[in-house]
Amino acid sequence: MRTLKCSSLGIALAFFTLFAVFAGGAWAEEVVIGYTGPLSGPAAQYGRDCLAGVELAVEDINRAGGIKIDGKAYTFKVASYDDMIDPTAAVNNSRRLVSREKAVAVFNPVFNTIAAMMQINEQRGSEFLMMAYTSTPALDKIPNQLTVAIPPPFAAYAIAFADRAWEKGWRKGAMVVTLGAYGDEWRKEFRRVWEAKGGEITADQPANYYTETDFSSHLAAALATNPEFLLVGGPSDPTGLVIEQAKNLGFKGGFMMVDQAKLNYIVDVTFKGDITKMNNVWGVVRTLDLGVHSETQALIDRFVQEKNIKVPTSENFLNYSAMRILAAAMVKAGTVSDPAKIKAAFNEVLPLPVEDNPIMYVGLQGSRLLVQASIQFIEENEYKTPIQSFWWIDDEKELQRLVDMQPPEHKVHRRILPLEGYVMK
Amino acid sequence: MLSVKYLTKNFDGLVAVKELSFDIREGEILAIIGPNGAGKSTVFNLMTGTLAPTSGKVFIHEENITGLKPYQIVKKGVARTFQTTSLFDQLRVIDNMLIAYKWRTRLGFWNTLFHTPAWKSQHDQAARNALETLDFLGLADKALAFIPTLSQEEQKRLAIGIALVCKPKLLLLDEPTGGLIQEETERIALFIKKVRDQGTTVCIIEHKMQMIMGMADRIVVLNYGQKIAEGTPDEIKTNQAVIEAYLGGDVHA
Amino acid sequence: MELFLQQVFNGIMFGSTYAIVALGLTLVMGILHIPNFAHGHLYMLGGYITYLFVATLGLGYWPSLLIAIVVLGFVGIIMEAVVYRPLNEQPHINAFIAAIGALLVLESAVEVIWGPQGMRVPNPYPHTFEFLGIIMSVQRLLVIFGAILLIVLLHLFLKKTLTGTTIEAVAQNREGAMLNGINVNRVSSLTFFISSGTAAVAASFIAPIFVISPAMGAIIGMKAFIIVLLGGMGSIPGAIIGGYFLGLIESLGGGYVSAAYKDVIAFGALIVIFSIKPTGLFGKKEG
Amino acid sequence: MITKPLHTKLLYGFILLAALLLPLYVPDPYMFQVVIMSLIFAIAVLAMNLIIGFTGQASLAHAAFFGFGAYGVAIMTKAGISFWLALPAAASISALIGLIIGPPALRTRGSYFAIVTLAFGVIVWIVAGNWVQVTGGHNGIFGIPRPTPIPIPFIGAIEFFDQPAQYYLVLVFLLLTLFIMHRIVYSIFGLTFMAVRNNEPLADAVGINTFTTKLISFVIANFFAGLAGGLYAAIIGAVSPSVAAHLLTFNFLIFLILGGMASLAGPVVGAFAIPILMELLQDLGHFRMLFFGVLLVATIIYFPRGFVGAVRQLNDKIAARRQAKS
Repeated sequence: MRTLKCSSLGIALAFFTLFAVFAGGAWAEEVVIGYTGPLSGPAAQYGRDCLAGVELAVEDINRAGGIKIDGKAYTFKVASYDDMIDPTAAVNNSRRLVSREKAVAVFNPVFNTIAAMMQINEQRGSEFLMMAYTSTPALDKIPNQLTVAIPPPFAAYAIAFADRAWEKGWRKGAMVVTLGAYGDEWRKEFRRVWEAKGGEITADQPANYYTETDFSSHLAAALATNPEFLLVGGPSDPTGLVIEQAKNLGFKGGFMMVDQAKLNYIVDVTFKGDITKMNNVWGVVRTLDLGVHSETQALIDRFVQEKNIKVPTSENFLNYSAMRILAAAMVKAGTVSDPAKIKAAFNEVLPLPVEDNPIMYVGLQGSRLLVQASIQFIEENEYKTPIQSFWWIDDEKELQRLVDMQPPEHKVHRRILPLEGYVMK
Repeated sequence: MLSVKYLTKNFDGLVAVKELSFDIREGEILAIIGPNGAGKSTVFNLMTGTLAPTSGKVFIHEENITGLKPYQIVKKGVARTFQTTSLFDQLRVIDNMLIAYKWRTRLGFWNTLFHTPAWKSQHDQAARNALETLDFLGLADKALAFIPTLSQEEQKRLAIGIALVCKPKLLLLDEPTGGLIQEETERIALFIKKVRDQGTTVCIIEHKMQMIMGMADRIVVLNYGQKIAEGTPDEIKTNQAVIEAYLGGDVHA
Repeated sequence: MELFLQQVFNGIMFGSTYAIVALGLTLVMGILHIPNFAHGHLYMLGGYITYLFVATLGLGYWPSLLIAIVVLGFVGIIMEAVVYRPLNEQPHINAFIAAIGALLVLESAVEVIWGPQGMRVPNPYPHTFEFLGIIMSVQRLLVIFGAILLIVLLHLFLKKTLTGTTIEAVAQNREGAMLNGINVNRVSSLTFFISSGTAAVAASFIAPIFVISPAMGAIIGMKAFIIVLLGGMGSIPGAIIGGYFLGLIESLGGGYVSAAYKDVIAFGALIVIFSIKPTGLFGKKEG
Repeated sequence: MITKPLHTKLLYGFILLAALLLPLYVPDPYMFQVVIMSLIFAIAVLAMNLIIGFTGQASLAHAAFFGFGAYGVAIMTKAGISFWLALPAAASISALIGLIIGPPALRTRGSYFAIVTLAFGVIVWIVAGNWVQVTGGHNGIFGIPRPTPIPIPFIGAIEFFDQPAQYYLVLVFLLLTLFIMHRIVYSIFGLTFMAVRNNEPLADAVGINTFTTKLISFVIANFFAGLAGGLYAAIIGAVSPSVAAHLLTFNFLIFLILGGMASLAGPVVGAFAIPILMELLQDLGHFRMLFFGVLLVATIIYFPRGFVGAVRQLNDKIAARRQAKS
């Protein structure tokens, strides 16, 4: 009886499949997008934010009917696994995503794990596109044909901060930045840029923002050198605490935050909307000013409603963008399975129409996607107009071309702050 | 062969052993007796390097061994047992013997790793020796047994065997029959005599007077860490100081 | 000079937290011989319980603190009964593994319930003032004096009450206490209640000044472990002195030598101390 | 000394055969990857077993020594030194550091030794993250070359780019480690380790220099921890401070205890079973570590001697039942 049931079910299934194959484009095929990152442990919030961006993009694309290649429709599915920033786990997850689930691209948001994944993503027979969400410039120095780095290199932010600080007449700064790969490089880079200008770093007191609960001794040591500004930052919540503790210790100068910390998150969550507590703080542009307000606001609302994220950040947005670009590149390349061809198509599809993607990605150079690094200031208790810095160009004509691509209603200041090693000749 | 000279040990101001001197002569059975807390075990611990004396010295054949570590003193031919039966109770009987034989061999890491000719011969020699000693102990058929399966008497015997396997010149026994019934005690006593007859000098700490009187050639009596008498069993039996020390105490424990 | 005083002040405040957390742990390790490596995670949970009652349910700070003590106390009792009691006869290393299991449960449970992001408990006493050039806040002073009060209360409890002396009796001689009709299991539960409760106090004191996160327990748990061994297992003065010592070393070492290597200084000092005195500063020989 | 019964020998022979033929039937690169990593971990856990399981000294600096091996190979091979030279050199460096840190650390006993080694491990981890010139800081060292190809006359060379070659490389080292561990454990030399674990005063009294014995065990264990770390660096291709973190030590410890201490099969079983379990648990999403924690506590309560202990217990039970029947 049982075998009869099974075999009849099998026959039915076979017929069904046959029918589906014959029917061709009428049935959408699912393309798997892989994600591995910290979904538990200290960096889980960061990992989940990045994942949410990819997921929402996939949901949006699927809602619009997926993508069509040669008349055949494809929808997307995200398969995600936790790696807790362990390279072994990240490599295992990538193998699983690629060999079991046939993922063609895998997202990962931490340099340490990306570095291990880049050892296997070009292996013949199991290639995949490494979608690397890391602003660490070290990534650009690893030769790899199948990597796409999503955010701007953080050196671009360092230069932009240093530039404005110098203009303001500040000369002495101190640093209380998070420990770790990312924070270490930020400190090193900012010191390099600042000292090149002739400025002085009076104190460097890194602290582990993930495990430390009190920063007063770091701050006391830093403030004792009478700096005009403090470079701080790591995850947003402790960064807010650092700023509060520094102000409590009587510091009246300015703050700059590394790109991991988010202005609007700290204002809205840490300080419950009290912007006065964040006065004189500079940081990466708030989410709303990433693109044209109307489009951006719509996307923010969707993150809030559909992904249950209280205060969407650039982690959500940039990963969202990257996924949209990836889908568009697949269409252009005419394949959902050849990572090399898909990567080659990136430059042809950029920039995307603004209604698909509010962030102005304009191209791909080497492994790095090109997008301006925008910083913003909270002064006189309000968000000021952001400054976009273009870090991969060094002439006005190119700037004009790029500005013309942007929707005119996007209100920003623009600067050319070329970054060594990134300027195309 | 072994002499103790003016040995003193203080524990946090408490005097456990005071100015103690005595000799152990080749081929004899010397007993050290005394009431509870007289410092008998402490004397053993001082002689074998487990404790460092506050002052005084220990000699073997004129060689000063004070301050040496226990494992070094073993190599001078002095083996000991502990008051509570002390064995490698997670291992088998034969393993216990082999471990005790280890220092006589050169079975180190490299020899073991490469199974050199030296390893082979010494390994065989160790096994042979262990089995011979087990035979002597009457435990040959238990060679592969695990310790917890042995009877208490067998464990006591094995504890002496571990000390014997390297054929020491001097054997120090700390209450080898503690906790045993009369019959078992007698068997152990006979066994100890057999050990002495094979040419090993024995020094024994014991509570059981009857057994000691029948076995020892000479007796040293301690009280409050000091020697109060020394002599043959007959001399000790009649010694006034000894009788006083044991007065109220249980002579036949 | 002002900087030095400021760092000393900070060090004393850190030290107060360390001392309270280590105090709870030294009771468990000294009396029950349980290497409760999850102690820091109990502290973390204490922070979240405070958060639950202060921020989510809107209760006052002090009532929430009391509730946190009781809740954590019972969590401790459950942990002892479920995790450690079945392991009484096993080697220490097994209990250590069980502790790792327990801390994984606590950390991921908190992560599942409250999420992985850091959170803040509203500060009941945010006022700051300057004294001798040192900037202080009322809450920070509360941590320092609260810790002293707690230590005194605990001392009185252990020395002057019948229950307290029972605990000490078990600490000195477990078998003997059992023969004297002391219910050792009850004492174990009680010890865990006190130990977890004090961890909750430390967390409640600290929560309004800092960010609470699921990961906050790991490092302080390890430090408490080290303080306890440094001060001698079961030694209350050892835990207190060790706690303040570590707090000051970190604060001064971090401020004057290198912030990145601050833990190296503390842990290095530990290794040096142990290699000179293998049983810790106030340690008896381990049985 | 203990000769294994025939069916056990057959079982081991079968496992060896299955291992040698694995590339023929392993379903996909994912499973293959998990197996390769487990082989490496098995080496590290066997080493840990020597110092903790057999010698009874709870060294919690194990990952630090794994890290010395990993960083050693990473730095040397990036400087152009052949992997075949770098690997033994890195393992030896690891052993040498053990020889230096051993004497002060081994002055302490029991829990104190555990905490001193833990502190040493934490220091190594912090230094690995901050000594940028040597270790590359928290970014670590990446783009580590694969093991240098072995030239074979007339045929070409064995290269280590694909999984089968990496697998056999690691398998050979695991078998070598098992062989050496077997020689040590089933010898009078190895018995002295167990003597120290079992009864230190008695070991001392029967002529064993317990301090030296512990030190030798520590150094050998650290050599193999370094070896495993070196292999890890070459296979994964990127090292960062996480290879030296105490969390990795705890992982090894979990593998060891749940596999079964003081046996040679236990560490290997643990190094396979736990990572595979963790892979299966991926489907639980956010509840993964919660579940794992509960499982860990339950296992340690109900199977305190790990997998090997449980099998032994089962065997004894079956034997007892048979005896009762006959």
